[in-house]
Amino acid sequence: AVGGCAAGAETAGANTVRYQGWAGKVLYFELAEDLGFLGDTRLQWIGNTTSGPQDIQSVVTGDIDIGGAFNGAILRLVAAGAPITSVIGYYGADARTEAGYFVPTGSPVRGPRDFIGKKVGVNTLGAHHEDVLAVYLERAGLTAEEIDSVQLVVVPPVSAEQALRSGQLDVAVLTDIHREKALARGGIRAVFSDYDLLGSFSAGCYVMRDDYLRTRPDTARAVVAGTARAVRWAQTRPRDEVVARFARIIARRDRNEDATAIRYWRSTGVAGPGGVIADREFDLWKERAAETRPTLRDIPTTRLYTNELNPYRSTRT
Amino acid sequence: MAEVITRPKHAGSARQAPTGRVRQTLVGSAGIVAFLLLWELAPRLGLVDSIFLPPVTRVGQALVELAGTGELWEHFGASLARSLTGFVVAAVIAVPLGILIGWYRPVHAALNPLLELFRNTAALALLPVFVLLLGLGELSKVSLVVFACTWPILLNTVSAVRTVDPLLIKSARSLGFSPLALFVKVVLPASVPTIFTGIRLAGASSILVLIAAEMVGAEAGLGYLINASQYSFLVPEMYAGIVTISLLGVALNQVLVLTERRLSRWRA
Amino acid sequence: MAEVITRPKHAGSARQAPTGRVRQTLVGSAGIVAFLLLWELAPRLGLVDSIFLPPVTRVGQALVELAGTGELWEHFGASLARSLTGFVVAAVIAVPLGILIGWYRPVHAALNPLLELFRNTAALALLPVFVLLLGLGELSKVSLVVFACTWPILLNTVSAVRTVDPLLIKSARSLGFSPLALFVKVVLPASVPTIFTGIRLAGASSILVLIAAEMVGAEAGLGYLINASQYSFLVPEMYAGIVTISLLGVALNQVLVLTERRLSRWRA
Amino acid sequence: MNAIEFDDVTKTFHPRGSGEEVTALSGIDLRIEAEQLTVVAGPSGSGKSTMLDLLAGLDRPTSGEIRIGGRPVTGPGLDRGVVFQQYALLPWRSAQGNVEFGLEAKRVPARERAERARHYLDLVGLGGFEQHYPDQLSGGMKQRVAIARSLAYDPDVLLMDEPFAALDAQTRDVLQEELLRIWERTRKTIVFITHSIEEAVFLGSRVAVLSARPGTVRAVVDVDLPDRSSGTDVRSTPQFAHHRHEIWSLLRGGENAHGDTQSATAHAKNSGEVVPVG
Amino acid sequence: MNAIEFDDVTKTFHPRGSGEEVTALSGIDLRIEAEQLTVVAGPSGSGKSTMLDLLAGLDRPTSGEIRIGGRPVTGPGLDRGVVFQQYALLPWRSAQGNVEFGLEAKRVPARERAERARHYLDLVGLGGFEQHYPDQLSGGMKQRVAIARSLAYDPDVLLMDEPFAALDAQTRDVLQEELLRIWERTRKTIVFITHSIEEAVFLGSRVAVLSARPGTVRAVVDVDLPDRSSGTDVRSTPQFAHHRHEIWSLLRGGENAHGDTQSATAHAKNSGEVVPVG
Ligand SMILES: Nc1ncnc2c1ncn2[C@@H]1O[C@H](COP(=O)(O)OP(=O)(O)OP(=O)(O)O)[C@@H](O)[C@H]1O
Ligand SMILES: Nc1ncnc2c1ncn2[C@@H]1O[C@H](COP(=O)(O)OP(=O)(O)OP(=O)(O)O)[C@@H](O)[C@H]1O
Ligand SMILES: O=C([O-])O
Ligand SMILES: [Mg+2]
Ligand SMILES: [Mg+2]
Repeated sequence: AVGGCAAGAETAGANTVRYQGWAGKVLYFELAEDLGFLGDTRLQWIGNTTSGPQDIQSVVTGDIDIGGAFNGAILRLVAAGAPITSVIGYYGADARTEAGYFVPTGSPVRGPRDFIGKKVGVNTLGAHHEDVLAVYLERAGLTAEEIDSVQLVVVPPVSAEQALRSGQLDVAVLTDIHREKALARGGIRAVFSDYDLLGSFSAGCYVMRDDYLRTRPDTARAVVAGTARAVRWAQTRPRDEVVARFARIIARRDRNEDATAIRYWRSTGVAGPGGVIADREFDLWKERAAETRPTLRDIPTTRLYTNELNPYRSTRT
Repeated sequence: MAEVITRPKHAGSARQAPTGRVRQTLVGSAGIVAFLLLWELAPRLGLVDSIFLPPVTRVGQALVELAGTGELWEHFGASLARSLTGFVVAAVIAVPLGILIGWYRPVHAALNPLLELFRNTAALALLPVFVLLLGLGELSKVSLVVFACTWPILLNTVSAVRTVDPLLIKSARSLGFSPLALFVKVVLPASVPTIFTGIRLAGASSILVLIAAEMVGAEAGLGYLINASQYSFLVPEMYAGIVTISLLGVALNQVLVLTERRLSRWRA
Repeated sequence: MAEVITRPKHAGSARQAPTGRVRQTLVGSAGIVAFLLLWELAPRLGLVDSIFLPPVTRVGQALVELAGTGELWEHFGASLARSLTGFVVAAVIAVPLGILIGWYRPVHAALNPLLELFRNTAALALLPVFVLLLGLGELSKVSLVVFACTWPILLNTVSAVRTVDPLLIKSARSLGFSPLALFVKVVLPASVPTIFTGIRLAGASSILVLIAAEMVGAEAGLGYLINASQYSFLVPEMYAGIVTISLLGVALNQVLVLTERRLSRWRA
Repeated sequence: MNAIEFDDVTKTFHPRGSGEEVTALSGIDLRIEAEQLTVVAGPSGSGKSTMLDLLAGLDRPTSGEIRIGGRPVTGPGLDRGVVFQQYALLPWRSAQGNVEFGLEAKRVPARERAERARHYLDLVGLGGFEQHYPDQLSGGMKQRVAIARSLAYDPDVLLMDEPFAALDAQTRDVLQEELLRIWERTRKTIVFITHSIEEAVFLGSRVAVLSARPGTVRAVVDVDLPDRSSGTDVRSTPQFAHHRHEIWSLLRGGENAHGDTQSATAHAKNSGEVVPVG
Repeated sequence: MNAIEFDDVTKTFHPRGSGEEVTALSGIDLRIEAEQLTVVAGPSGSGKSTMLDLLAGLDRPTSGEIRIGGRPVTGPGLDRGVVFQQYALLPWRSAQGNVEFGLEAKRVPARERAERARHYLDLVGLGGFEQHYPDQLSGGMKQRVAIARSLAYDPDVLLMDEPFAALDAQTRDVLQEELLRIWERTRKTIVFITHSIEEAVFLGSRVAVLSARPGTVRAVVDVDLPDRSSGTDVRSTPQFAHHRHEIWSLLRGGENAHGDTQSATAHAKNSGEVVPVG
């Protein structure tokens, strides 16, 4: 990018890794730093983001060195020619952490065909909720036009429940705190969830720029390895200990954010130990993304990611 | 006695010869052509990354494709409908209200500071409020446009009414017109040019804030197209959306300028 | 011969008596007070959901708390710095460029259509482009402000220079001034009022687009405060941010109006 | 008939914020004959426009009474038409539209309005310019439209407040001749306000001269000139010079008219007031 | 000395877009004596302003030559100062600043500029108004500032293009008297353009009368009046009436001056052109 590379690469030291945070959330490299897994590699927070696609785009423009998004979004960016590689998985779905597609209890929406022409609220465009829905509808045999007729509406997660209950949305995707709070209030039901549809799977990865991996391999390795250990730590420690640790980190970092959401954390959702990536996690979305970008079909899945920096790669079976 | 001969002023603005107009069009396109050329060459010569700024021909191709599938018209239509609805509603509210406020001095004195406050409130800062209070649907988007368009129209209308030439009013009164007739025949038409300045400012605002509104919680519209394309890394499509918005802006402005000119043909 | 006695015009605008000014302030605040009362009572009486529109006292409390922790000043300072930087850079670019374009007819003819296109391009539509090309840092945010501020200043400057009273130029030429002196002593000062109209429009724009820019990838600023509060459902804090932006807008406008008045004290 | 009587008329203003009182007119007694063209001349600030506002019914005397044809003036009326110094044309209406404007107040039917407007525009020499807007007309032409409007309105009394003051010298001469021609043809009662001595002498059958503020009637002069509306150069005749000098002396200050060589500038300076001259 | 000579001067314009040619001045031969106040009078469009533009060096003759003190005019020069009809004051400068403006062109040092400006403002009766902006001054006062500016500039030749045309009758009279007084004191060579006969007679020692377009010199009249700058009513004297009539006849059209009763309006209509009169 014209100014992107100039936007701070020089100001950051060789062992500094820049990233964007999420309000009210603790990222795994933040956890790694807190746990002391990063050694002398330093993290530099440059601000918050509210969407994965925006985050990885900033990696490409050189504003940050590591950023994460849904694997489908990564595929699209790579297909557009972006020189990035996925280095570790960081979120996904499992029995305790799932994205539910909710409707009011009395809604006529019960199965895939009922989505035709409906308004569905998602957190961001071009991401997880959109593609999971597409897979759901595709598997039920809906045509491309029928799938296109579903209208996606971007809704801040805090407003999604309210929008659903007031009838502004037919369907709302709810996760984490918002899902649990809404369920507690009752009057809504899930039509399906990503976990129902696909089982346990990692859905998103952190990516880094290829030139960064080439020119600063040691820093890259240090941060990915530390992050992997942090994921593993969260995968294996009791839920309450993880939440307590997260809460302490949030309290200490003083970013004026709301710390309540973190209490609703249930699990990492990450399938591979320490975030090791599997082919299937990209293949699932490839066909969908290739509809608008046929060149994707020519890119071998193994070129999209590397487990090379992940100390748990050998643990993988 | 010597005669005093004055040419009517408009006689001076004689129509230009056709060759002159062709030449003018050529010169006028020079800037545009240079800009397009730069846009084409900068990515091709590697001055900027073509992932983020594709050559203009690539963007043109995306525009043609979007137009071909009908997608472009859908978004265009959605944006146009919202922008026009909001704009018209604002005009319908603000013009009579502005006349009222401008005509009655005490009302103006009481409301002016509040109006200044609203006028200086960046409409986009209220986007979350409109979404919270009015929901995600058309209502909140159109309301934001209404809000943004109301202030320039309202304040220009107020000032228009307040600055009607007192001599015209005196002269109409001397002819024995009733207050209502005075209002309809003098105050209103005298205010049209100033009101129109507000209307043109509002036209530009309507598009500006709509784009932002459509980036949040829309399912169609040019703002949505840009945002969705960006997040799906369909960069040429994103630029196609931006170009369309520019053209929409130019067109809307042109329509308002022409309307204004029609309404003030009496100006020399 | 009878004498012709004219009062200097300004003698008419005699200063108001102090009691008059107090009364005027009271009347002027009536609208504001009524608005605040409505804001307080509507949620308390259940006319609107107080979750989405908390009473104004609750918002005031949030504002005081935010100010107390210093958080508000941090965001306020960040926004002000960006808005002013962008605004000043735009003025520094646009005024000389506008003078150049306005002074040389062929340059104007060649560039005018391009300028019209840019002016009618909603700045916010370019937000993704600025982020793509200039990254997430200060550069892209300030650049967006620069873009938004440039056009009103540029186009007003061009038109100011083009409409300088030809008689003034003729008169200065008859006194034997050099072209440069003519420019500095006549064209420039004659253009100030029109340029300032553009500067005031730009001031409003600078805040409007900044809010949107800060909603994407910022770590501070009032836009960020509003957005982050919304995402965390801290509704009173969100309104506190909005109120702060309004006040910033009013203050900036006031500064520009006063500057303008200072610079054109010569106007009757 | 429509003779106009000012009966001990006084008008006092209380300008906002100053607290002081300004007496514009003080005890005006004046009879203006019907069907005459009477000129009211006086220095600036002597209350000429105030007199006209009262006569038009746009304002009320502080004391005293104004009667037209014996009936007191209480407000604007269809019997009077006013021509102001600054034309007061509606810029968004054509010449035709402006003349019709006055007729709309009288609820004249549309067809008749159009006919009458065309007729009176013709009368003031603007045939062919019906569709021109004020901005497309010269100052003299605009003033003709204003005159046509007042004539078409067909009032018994025509009030004109320095209608030619903003025009250049030659246009003014032309319009003065035309006004005389029109007056001779229509024999309206015309009250014409001016502060030009030339104009007063040339137009007036009678000239009422006001004193400086507060305005009082200093004298009423009868003017007797050879036929003014023909093409002869009446302004170069000895009679004209005589009347000119008579009014000049009255305006200079009555008794000390001759030998007072004090210039206007010097006077303003000596008076102590900061009142610019010019 | 600084006598001005027009030697067979012709000026032709080619208005943009029309393709036609307009001859504004045709073969002007005229000698204007040094230290005289010479008036150029003529109908509108007779090329008076064009003459002045050429004289000021703001434009060049199509053929012929203009000489001042024997040297041809090639551009604007410090030896000439111009006063325009519409004041041409810089609205953002005070009266003082406007007078200093001319001196800046001459690179007069700042202190001397301020002094000279005050002196000349005093001379034109504006002492005390130095710090007023043009918008705070009446039309007459503005024109005084413009005159002060030209005087302070101290040119040998003062060119004035209908400087009083936009003023009301009385202000004009006052300023005419002051101009005479100043001229008598300074004895500058003044070229004064007007289309008012009154003004031409009152001001001019010599009056050059131009014909209608294309402008040619129809005659040069010597005016002889009793002392004009005193407080007497010179405009009411027989000499004045005589010169008035003489120039009136010349402007009316030379040979057929008498008995031509065609009014201006009628003339414009008959000429077939759509040229509004007024
Ligand atoms: N509405 C008003 N409020 C206060 N004072 C006024 C008002 N109208 C007129 N005056 C004062 O009354 C006096 C007479 O004013 P008027 O306009 O009648 O004079 P005039 O003879 O028409 O002068 P001019 O020749 O300059 O038009 C002036 O001193 C003026 O300041
Ligand atoms: N720049 C120009 N381009 C074309 N024609 C011009 C130009 N300047 C003057 N003329 C024409 O030359 C003729 C003389 O114009 P000029 O202004 O000298 O007349 P004038 O005697 O000063 O008239 P007035 O009394 O109305 O000021 C007119 O016909 C006018 O239209
Ligand atoms: O933000 C997501 O990557 O879904
Ligand atoms: Mg008056
Ligand atoms: Mg001229």
